[in-house]
Amino acid sequence: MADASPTASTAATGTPLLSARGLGRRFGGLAAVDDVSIDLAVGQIHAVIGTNGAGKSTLVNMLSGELAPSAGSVHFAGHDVTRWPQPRRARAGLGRSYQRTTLFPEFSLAENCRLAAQAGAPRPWRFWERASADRAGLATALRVLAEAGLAADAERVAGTLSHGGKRQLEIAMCLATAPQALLLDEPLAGMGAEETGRMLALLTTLKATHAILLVEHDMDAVFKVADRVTVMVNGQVIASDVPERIRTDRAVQIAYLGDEAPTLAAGAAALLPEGAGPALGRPGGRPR
Amino acid sequence: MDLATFLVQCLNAVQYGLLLFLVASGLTLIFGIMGVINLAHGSFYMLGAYLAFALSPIFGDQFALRLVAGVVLAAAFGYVLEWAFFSFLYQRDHLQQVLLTYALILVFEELRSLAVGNDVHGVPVPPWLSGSFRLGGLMEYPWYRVFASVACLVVAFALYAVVNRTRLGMMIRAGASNRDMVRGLGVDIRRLYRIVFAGGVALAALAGMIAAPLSSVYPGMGSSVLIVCFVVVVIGGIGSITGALVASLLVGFVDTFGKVFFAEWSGVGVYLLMAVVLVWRPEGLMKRAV
Amino acid sequence: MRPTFTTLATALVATAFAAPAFAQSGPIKVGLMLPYSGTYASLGNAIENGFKLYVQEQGGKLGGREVQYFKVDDESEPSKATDNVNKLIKRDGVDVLVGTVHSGVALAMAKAARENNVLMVIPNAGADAITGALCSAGVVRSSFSNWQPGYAMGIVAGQKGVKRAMTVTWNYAAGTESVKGFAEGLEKGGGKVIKDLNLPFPGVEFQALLTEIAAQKPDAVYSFFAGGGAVKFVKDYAAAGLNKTIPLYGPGFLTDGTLEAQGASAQGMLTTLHYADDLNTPRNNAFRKAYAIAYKAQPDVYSVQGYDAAQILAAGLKAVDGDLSAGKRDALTTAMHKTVVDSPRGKFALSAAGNPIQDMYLREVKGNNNEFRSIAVKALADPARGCKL
Amino acid sequence: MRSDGIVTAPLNDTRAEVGELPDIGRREAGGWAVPTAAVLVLALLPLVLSPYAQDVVVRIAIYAVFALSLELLVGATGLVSLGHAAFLGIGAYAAVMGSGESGASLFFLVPIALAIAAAYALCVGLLSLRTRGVYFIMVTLAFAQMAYFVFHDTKVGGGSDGIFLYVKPVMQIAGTTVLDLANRAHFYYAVLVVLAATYAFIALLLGSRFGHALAGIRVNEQRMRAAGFSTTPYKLAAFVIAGALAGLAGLLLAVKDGGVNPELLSWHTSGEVLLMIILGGIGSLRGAVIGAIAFTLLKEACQSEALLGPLASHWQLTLGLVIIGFVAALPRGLIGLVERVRQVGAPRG
Repeated sequence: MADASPTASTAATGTPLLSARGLGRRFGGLAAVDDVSIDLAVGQIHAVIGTNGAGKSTLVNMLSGELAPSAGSVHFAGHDVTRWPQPRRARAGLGRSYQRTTLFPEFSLAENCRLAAQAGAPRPWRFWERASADRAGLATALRVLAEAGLAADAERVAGTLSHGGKRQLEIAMCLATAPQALLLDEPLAGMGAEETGRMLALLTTLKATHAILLVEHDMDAVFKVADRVTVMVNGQVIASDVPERIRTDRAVQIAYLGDEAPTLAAGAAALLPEGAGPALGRPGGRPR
Repeated sequence: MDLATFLVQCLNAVQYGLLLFLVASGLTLIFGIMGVINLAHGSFYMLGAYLAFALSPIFGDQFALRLVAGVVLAAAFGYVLEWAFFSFLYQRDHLQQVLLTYALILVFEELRSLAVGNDVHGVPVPPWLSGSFRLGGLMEYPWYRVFASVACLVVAFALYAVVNRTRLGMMIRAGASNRDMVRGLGVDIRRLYRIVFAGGVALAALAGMIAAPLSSVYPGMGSSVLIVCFVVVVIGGIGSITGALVASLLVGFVDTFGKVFFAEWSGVGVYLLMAVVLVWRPEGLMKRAV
Repeated sequence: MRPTFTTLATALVATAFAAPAFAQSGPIKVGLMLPYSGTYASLGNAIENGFKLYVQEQGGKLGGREVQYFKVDDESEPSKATDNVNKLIKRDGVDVLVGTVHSGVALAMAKAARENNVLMVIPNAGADAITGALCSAGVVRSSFSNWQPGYAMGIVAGQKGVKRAMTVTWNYAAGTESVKGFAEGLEKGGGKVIKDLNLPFPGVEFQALLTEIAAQKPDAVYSFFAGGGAVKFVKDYAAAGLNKTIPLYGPGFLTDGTLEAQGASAQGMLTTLHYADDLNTPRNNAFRKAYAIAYKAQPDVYSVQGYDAAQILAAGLKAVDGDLSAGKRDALTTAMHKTVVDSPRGKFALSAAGNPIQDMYLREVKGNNNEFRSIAVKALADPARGCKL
Repeated sequence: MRSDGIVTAPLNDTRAEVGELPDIGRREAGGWAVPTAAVLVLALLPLVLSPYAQDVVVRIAIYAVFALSLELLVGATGLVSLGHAAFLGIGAYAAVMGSGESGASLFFLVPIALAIAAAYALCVGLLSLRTRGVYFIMVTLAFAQMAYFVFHDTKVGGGSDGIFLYVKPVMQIAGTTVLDLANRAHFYYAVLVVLAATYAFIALLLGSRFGHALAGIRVNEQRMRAAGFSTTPYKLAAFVIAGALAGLAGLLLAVKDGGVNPELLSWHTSGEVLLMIILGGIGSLRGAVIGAIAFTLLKEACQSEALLGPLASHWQLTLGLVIIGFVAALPRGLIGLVERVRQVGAPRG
């Protein structure tokens, strides 16, 4: 049970684009993530749920390369990327968004995305060229903004966006780097109903062309869009399966609600306040 | 050099290193816990030395009393300073901290010169420590230096005990590794800061008071110590007492033997040491992996 | 908004520093560039007092003209020296520069004085080069060259039969020059320096060096330190018990103005300098009396140097009746070089390079005084190496 | 780095058409007009200024170049260095030692000064950029101190008295001297040109992709890495460029003073240049220039007996208190003040 059986998913949708095997990470004595294996494939939204401190964000950080795993390996698009630093993985097509919004508030939306796109073709030495003359970059920026439904606000300064808008911009910036796989850390955190709707629609359109990992607290949303759900508790995978069977999985219900659980979806959603973030490894918060 | 000389030099190195440690430990704690870079820390060393000078006529031969009084005064001063000045720095970025504490140095130096002038003053060694003993065939070694080393060691151990055995120490360690966590624990962070800062000032001042009879007191004695302490903190790893101790001793040895073997280049030695450590362990020798 | 600020600022600069027109009549403008802040502040004041004392004795006039003072704090900061000296030369348009204590600053001043053809009298800074390689007719010194006290002490050590000596000093020019002088004097007496020890300025961690001295067991040690360093070194030396077996020599600065702090550890030390407080000559006694009355303080060697700086200047101005015009320039400088200064330290003449040819006194520390013992070297002239004058 | 927040540039208004997007590189309102005007004013000043006043302007201009180089590091990249004086000093020493007894051509000296300063910056950068925040500040300080001791203690650079520049450098083209820095006017305009060029160069740099990447790193390095930027090379490049420009300022300073002294590398110099840029206003090139002016004048004021009487001899006290008050009250510097005034004057949508 504790071992997620990837074969199930791979059978469903071709070979996995990203596959992690036996990932583990210890902080001092405490194991934040322990022997987790997970697969992402194009055409599939793979949701990871779990209580606070279950190690979800730590897992994302290890997949994106922000955190070196103490054990296990990560393969992406046929390469062993376990030792690759984050920027290299990103350039290879592994994009991520952060749970805590991390934008460049003083730049325009378009500039936020253009900058992200620039990573693909930096050409930093051409200091005589104004960045605003980076046509290719701007084109990409406007395209992804359109995809994220922000085309109208291209000129706006990011800092002035609504919370939901910022979350959308996060996704747009991810897309600007032309990723094959998206690691989304609670993209719905703190969103209103209608904003959530828009975001979910976006995700479902994206999944056709991207492999998506979705870490999320909002159970309704998860069960609406996910093709596969992995449940983590105390850094370990206790279940990984299609949503229907997760719904009814005893172990999961006990883990979440103790015994005599009604249906998880409503209960868990009620039990877990929206935007409640895991305590471990806050991404974006830089250590000092 | 022969063995005897070598041993004596080692003794010198340790003695210098321990004194450095006293100043640097306060600095590293303040860095580690409040994340404040304090250029004015050297001034606290100077404060201690001048306190020793000012208090010696009052307490006469009551050396121990003099030390205690000095430490208390310094701690009080630190407590007030934190409340009046440094508590406003935590929310500022490092750049502003640098400038504000840099300005503080200027102010302290001038206040010093207004208060006691720019002359050099000696500070008497307590009679019961004034003697010295023969060291091999070479030279005499003053008891006071022995006392200084022992005192530093005692303080070092006391500090170690406080940090590793007490509840305050637990909070300090937690604070050094993860500030948010301490807030999470529902600790009155402001009070913790105030105490730690006062402690840091007291440590530096104590070092100054212990050093005063050896070094006498003179203008600008603070800033020369300060930069070496930075090196110590960088080598040892911010927030780590053990690291500060190890680094201080290392610096002590490099400095001592540098003077003997490469007189002209001795000034550069400690910085080369730092460079090596940076290549090898950028986070410092004792930095916990967080 | 912004352009107005920028222009306003520049305009401010412009008006703030517009240079006054040079005047031949009217008062003589004397620029005092001395340390008024920081470690050397007390020296700066002593020098200024000495200088002004002499001018007052002349009824406030030099060469028949009133004296107007301009002051700049040189901060003992060589990297700012050029800017500071330009305030006096270009902003205030002074006729004469007087300064300073710090050798590095004095070197920059001398350079500026040469380039702008301004007279300069140096009341302390001992850098050999000023009256050596960089000497010039318009620049004279009323104090000493670092070489002089060192050399004199070397002679004394030689006479005392020192064969193997060691030297200790900071890694800076004044120290190394003084040490060179000592070595030269010692070799005259058949001794030699077996090892030069030094440490970064202004470090005061001497134990390693003391241990090295103890290990080498020389006949004597010559050290050059000032201020806090001097105090600490003398104390550490005594604390290490070395003073019992190995005499510690040095230039007067090792024990001048620091005895209170050095206390017992300095007792009996021998130093050489061109002045001793208790020099029992009518001239010195008169000077000390006048100084004490004028400033309610005891004069020291620095006051004397300031006092003599004024004397040298006076001699020059007298020769040309205070006429500073270019035509009289040579007459003025020659007079300054030719004058025999009746100084509290004893009469002295100036060398061609403009450095005092003066007696060097051997002094011994008794209590809180440097007591005169004997004349170490009579009429000692600096070799002025590299000077074309 | 906790540099987020301070360095927020004024938000550009959104008048630009699509495609001509708001450009954080051009962080100054009014674009090139103001700097150009300032340069013209400076170019005309010698007509009205006394020689001394000209020297003061030159001095300020050189410090402005120095401050601009640091602004690239602190303001644009968010790297707070407390050791920038080292590069100034090294550039100065390179110039003086390069010209030796007989003087040398600027065609030789300028590249030398730039190259040596840049080389040292590269070494220091490689090591110090392995650290961040408080560490970075201390490490840069320590390495500057190391350079200080090399020049102060050893024979390398003439020891504590420094070295004189005996013959000021010239620039000859086809045998004819086109630029002789011994000549006041020549030097004045040479410095002016360097200042203008440095300003233009950095402004261009900040407007380029490179500059935008630096801005991104300053605001949120984590995000930049996630987007696929290897940030260290960018920071290193900024560090080296800043060092080289500081070296250029050093060369000018050496020529102006006719010599160098180790105190040029002392950490107080590093502290003062930091003061300049924060006085003027971090995150703005103009701020750096204004800061250089303001700081020089402020210090003059603190030291003038006319203004403060006996307190003048304790000018460090006044200066220290003024700085504390200033940083506390105006964290965004004079530029920030100007902006505030403007926003009050004409509130923008």
